[in-house]
Amino acid sequence: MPKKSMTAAIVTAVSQEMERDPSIFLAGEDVRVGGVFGTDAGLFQKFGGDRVVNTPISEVGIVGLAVGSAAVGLRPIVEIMFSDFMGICMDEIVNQMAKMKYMFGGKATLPIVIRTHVGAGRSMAAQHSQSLEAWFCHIPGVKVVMPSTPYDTKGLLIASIREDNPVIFMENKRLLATRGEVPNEPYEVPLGVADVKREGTDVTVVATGYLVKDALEAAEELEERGVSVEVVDPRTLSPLDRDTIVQSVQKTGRAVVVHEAVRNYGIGAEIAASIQEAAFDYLDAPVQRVGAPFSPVPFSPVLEQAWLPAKAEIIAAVEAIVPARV
Amino acid sequence: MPKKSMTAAIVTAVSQEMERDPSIFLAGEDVRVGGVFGTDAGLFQKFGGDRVVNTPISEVGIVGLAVGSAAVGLRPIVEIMFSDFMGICMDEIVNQMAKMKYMFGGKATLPIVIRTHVGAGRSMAAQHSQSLEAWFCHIPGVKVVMPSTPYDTKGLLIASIREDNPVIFMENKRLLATRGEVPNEPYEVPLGVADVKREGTDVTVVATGYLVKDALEAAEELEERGVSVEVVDPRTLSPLDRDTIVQSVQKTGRAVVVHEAVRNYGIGAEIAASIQEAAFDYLDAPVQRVGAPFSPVPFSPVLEQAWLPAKAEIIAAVEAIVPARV
Amino acid sequence: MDIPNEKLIEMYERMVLIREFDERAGILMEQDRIAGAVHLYVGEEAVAVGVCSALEDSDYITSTHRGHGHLIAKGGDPARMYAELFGRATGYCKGKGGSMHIADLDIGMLGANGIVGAGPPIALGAAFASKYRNDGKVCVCFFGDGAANRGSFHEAASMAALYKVPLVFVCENNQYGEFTPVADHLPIKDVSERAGSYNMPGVTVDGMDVIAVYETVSIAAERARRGEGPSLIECKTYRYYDHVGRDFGVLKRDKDEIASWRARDPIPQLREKLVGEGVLTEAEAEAVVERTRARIEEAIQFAEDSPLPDPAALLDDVYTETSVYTETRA
Amino acid sequence: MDIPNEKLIEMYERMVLIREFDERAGILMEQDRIAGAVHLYVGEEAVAVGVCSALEDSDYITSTHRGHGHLIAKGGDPARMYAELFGRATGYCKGKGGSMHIADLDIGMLGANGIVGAGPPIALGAAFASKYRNDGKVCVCFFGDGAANRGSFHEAASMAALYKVPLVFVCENNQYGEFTPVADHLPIKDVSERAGSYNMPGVTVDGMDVIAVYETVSIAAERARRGEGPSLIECKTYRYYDHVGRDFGVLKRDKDEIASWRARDPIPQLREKLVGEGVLTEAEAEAVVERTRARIEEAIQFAEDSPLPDPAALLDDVYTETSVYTETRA
Ligand SMILES: Cc1ncc(C[n+]2csc(CCOP(=O)(O)OP(=O)(O)O)c2C)c(N)n1
Ligand SMILES: Cc1ncc(C[n+]2csc(CCOP(=O)(O)OP(=O)(O)O)c2C)c(N)n1
Ligand SMILES: [Mg+2]
Ligand SMILES: [Mg+2]
Repeated sequence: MPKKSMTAAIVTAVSQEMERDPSIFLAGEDVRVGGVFGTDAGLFQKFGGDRVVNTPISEVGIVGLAVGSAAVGLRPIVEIMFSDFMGICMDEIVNQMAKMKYMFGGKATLPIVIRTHVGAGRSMAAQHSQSLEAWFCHIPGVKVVMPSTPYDTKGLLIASIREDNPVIFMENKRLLATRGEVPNEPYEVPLGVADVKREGTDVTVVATGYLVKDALEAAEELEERGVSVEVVDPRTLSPLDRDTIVQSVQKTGRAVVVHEAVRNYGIGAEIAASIQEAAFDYLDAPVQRVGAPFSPVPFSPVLEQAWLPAKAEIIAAVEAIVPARV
Repeated sequence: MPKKSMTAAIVTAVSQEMERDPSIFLAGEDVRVGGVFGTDAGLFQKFGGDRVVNTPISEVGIVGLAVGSAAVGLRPIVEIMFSDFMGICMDEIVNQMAKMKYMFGGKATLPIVIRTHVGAGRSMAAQHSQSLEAWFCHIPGVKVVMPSTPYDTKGLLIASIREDNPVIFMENKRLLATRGEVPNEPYEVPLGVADVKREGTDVTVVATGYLVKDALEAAEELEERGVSVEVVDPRTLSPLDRDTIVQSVQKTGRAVVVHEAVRNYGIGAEIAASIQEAAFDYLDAPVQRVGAPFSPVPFSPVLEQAWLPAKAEIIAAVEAIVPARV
Repeated sequence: MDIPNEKLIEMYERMVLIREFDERAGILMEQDRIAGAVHLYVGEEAVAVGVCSALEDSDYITSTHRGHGHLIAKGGDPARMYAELFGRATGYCKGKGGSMHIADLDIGMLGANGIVGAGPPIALGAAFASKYRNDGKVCVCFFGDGAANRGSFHEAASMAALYKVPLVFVCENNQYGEFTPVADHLPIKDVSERAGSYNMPGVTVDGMDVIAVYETVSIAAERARRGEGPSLIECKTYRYYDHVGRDFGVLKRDKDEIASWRARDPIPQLREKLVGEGVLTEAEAEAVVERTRARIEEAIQFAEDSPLPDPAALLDDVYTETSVYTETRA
Repeated sequence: MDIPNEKLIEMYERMVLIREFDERAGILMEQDRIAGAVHLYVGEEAVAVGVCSALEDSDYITSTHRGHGHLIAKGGDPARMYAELFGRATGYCKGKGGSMHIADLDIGMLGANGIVGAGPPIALGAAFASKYRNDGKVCVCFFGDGAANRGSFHEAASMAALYKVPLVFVCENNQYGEFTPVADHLPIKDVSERAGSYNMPGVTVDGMDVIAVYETVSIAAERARRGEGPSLIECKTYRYYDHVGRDFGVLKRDKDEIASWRARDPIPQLREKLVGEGVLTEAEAEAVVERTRARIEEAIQFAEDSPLPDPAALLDDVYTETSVYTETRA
């Protein structure tokens, strides 16, 4: 199978879907030049300015464009360049996009995908580095997707585009260059289905986004120390596939939940709370959580590295609950 | 001690603090007529239009007014009429107000209070009924306060106004008319300190906002059934007083976490996760969570009542983990 | 402009229908038969009717929290509206939306909205879709004087002008945003002055004169259909009642102010004109009122007789269930 | 306007300092000695310097993501600036902010900002405080042509005009927002046309002419101090380099376009004028450049020699610890 970067997986997914369905359009800031992360590369050339709509710096207008056009039958994909900017258009996302169907008694259908870039690690400081998925997961009416591999990215993005509900699709900046096998033909990875990225028997690590990578590396290292780690990637954060997660914990008896976002009131809290609710009798130790400390993302690389949760924190969390083997 | 409504407690707190310190001002939509909930009654008459600033419908401008004026030394109290409108000014709250101190290396001091009205139960439908405290709790740099009694309201609001960090102060609409003892003189209820609203031995119910009332009523009813319930009100959601909560659970061995907000990814998740982390060996049963179902708030009173978590759900959650006594 | 008699009579009837609908809605709210907040359109009927009469049935509108008039003017059914206000399963939104979220996508009414200023970005999207599909439709965005201060208006107006989408912004300047008079929230005299920021035509019309509104919107809609982009029309009008309901006594308004606007009430104005020009006789005009009142009674009865929603339906309509692996997929 | 020679020379020196600072910053970024995104101000120096020269030291400014020029023009210290860009503990923000959040509240520079359009609401607040305290201070809000499309600009401008706070909006129209030329993001020719929406004076000036900028802002600042409210000044200028750094090749711009703007480079323009008028000799002018270069070298050296922040300081500065029960309390 051909190897592709996550960036290429995104471009291909959008391109193939736009070819399939003329009611799909893409809008966002500087999409005409391929987007600042290259995730829209070549689409303007291929589909033209009517379908690849370059917008002013108007995040409220951009999401409005999506909501209004979807309400009357189009299938918009819009890009909010950095997820940090979502605060600007939260009203359009939360009070309009997420609720319109319900408020109208089911009548509206809003097949919208909002693609956005999340995460720290590129020295972009406090306003260009956040992981705010928890905000959206708390909102009924939207689905929230966060892929960790190029394969999942293409499949989840195609599924999101074909989905008739609004989806927030979060692309991690540090992952964009990651390469992996990606089939050429269009395919779907279903929303709401977690994936066991690695099997293991001693502890379940539930990880999202970039931290899946860190978790897999931690698992390798822990393997050498005699600890067998299962890594589960929810892939869709809302709706959350609790079954897969709980089944894994029922097998391993221990769990560590891991994400890049700030730990306090992060998505790890929901996952940890859900695990202890459903697998209490199987747990040999409290569910551990790994997430960023409670501060904005600092600029200086030395501080940012200290801020970022990574392999070491995952290993420490596992070792805190798994009896030493070696 | 005189009995006062929560509304009166709010007015008195603001009024007494404004008398004390001329650098405090109040701004918001229709504050001139006392605010749509009466929480600003008489302040315009007392302090005049220079200090009680009636604003246009410009939530972004309002929070900007607060951030800019605080950065140069004033102490603004601003009102966002319904917390549902916070989506409009999330950028100003999250990227400016919450982060300015950190981004500037500690130099800025922003003594801002954003007062807002939360909660359902008044047939105001999906865009005027939400409890979005989880969004703010996830953000380093702000504190989040949610009082449940008139006494706490006055003391917490005064403490918030005197606090040199930004505070989101959430007033529950259904509680505004509640009466309780409120001292006339100014006093502080410290931020970050939970309160045991009722002592008990069998189970800890951690409840916030209006649900504290429901929890206390549930406790009465459960008492009759031989179950002794301890009710803990965090009062400040961020920073969260984990110690008080955990101590209570270490005593009772069981916990139910309760809030009005949607259950999924709500603040109850953080509290539940924290409890099992710190009190795992004391727990006789999984921590239960009670919160609203995963839908927008419906208009029709019959649906809204079905949506609202209340006494019955709390009792059911307790009974699910406390062995029957009677 | 030459307006056919039939159309003039229909305009009159729609205005009366809005008036009767909302006068009753105010009373029903006071009687606690309608829960929550109801924002009455009484006094502003000429705007909604003047605007919607200038549109095709297939055109779109976005509405506001004060949306009953818009929905009726676009052809909404008073029975299903009252049913919604009563929180019944037969309501436009199955009781889930209420007054502030009433909508009928089938007739292009894209929803009342509880968020002031939420309409413009949605209208931008709907108008964009018309341009995208080249289907000749126009979208009208109703918004208040208060909403003109929201950033959402600015972003939508600027983008609409940039893309030249078929959109007509109609500002209902009813002199107040809640309890704040325009002079205390707006640094300019006329909202139409804001058109210059977007290089679009801006005009202020008498919002108590349904014909003036109709004619002005017709021109703007034609322009929009020709692909020449959006316009901004400000209608000066007046909210007869309080911000919510009829009178909760929050706002002390000048008696003379109210009287002077009421003296120019759009409904008698049109009626006199139609009777004067022989379009209607007095008796026919009165019959319209009678007919409308009967219709309102029936509508209220329908609402009252309708079932409440089943609490089991609480979680329906949050998501489209059919969307996962359905026929919409390739 | 009569500008003292001393002031003219200082303006020249500041412009040179900005130019040298950012030319080097671009190179340092390419050398990976500066991490993250650096937005260069090269070409736009006349705006920052013209504006800040018209202000008192105690006045406020809000800045943008392209903020180095603003901070230097307001009196910022290049050494602490480079230290911040290098992520050092001695930087303006102890390394926590970086280029996009550089600030010096002590000299009234209320911060660069990573959010386009975040400045106007903050500037509104600072100007409001001046009115509240009647302290005679003015606030200048720098914002880009791209930011003129953000709703935050609209809300802040409208409120500033309503309250007549002492605020001067300065739009740096550098012809692009990232990779999008103004014609493709703005439905009007001049951003100053937006002033009419707020009943404030609006004027477009040549942003390559520091004297013109200085004079225009002086008038607006005086007006603001007199309590007559805000103004909007658009400075037409040009971003010599790419959106981020010097040239990452994303944007293909017309060579002639670049050349025609460079031909009007604000620094030689001023230098010629000063030498022509005998304010400076050629040698003195050259000495300014030399002096500045030396200062830049020293500043870079300072940054390079400065310690990195201690990771133990990661959680400092999130909250003011002293605020709980301290002397600030009654
Ligand atoms: C964003 C937002 N802010 C505040 C409110 C509360 N509110 C509801 S209606 C209203 C006044 C709206 O004024 P205007 O736009 O003139 O419309 P009108 O009520 O006069 O028709 C306000 C402030 C709201 N619903 N949404
Ligand atoms: C709200 C927001 N949207 C998008 C961006 C990404 N972005 C950074 S700078 C920029 C262009 C800004 O253009 P302009 O205001 O003209 O300023 P200039 O860069 O030309 O100085 C954009 C789109 C951002 N930082 N903030
Ligand atoms: Mg109004
Ligand atoms: Mg620009």
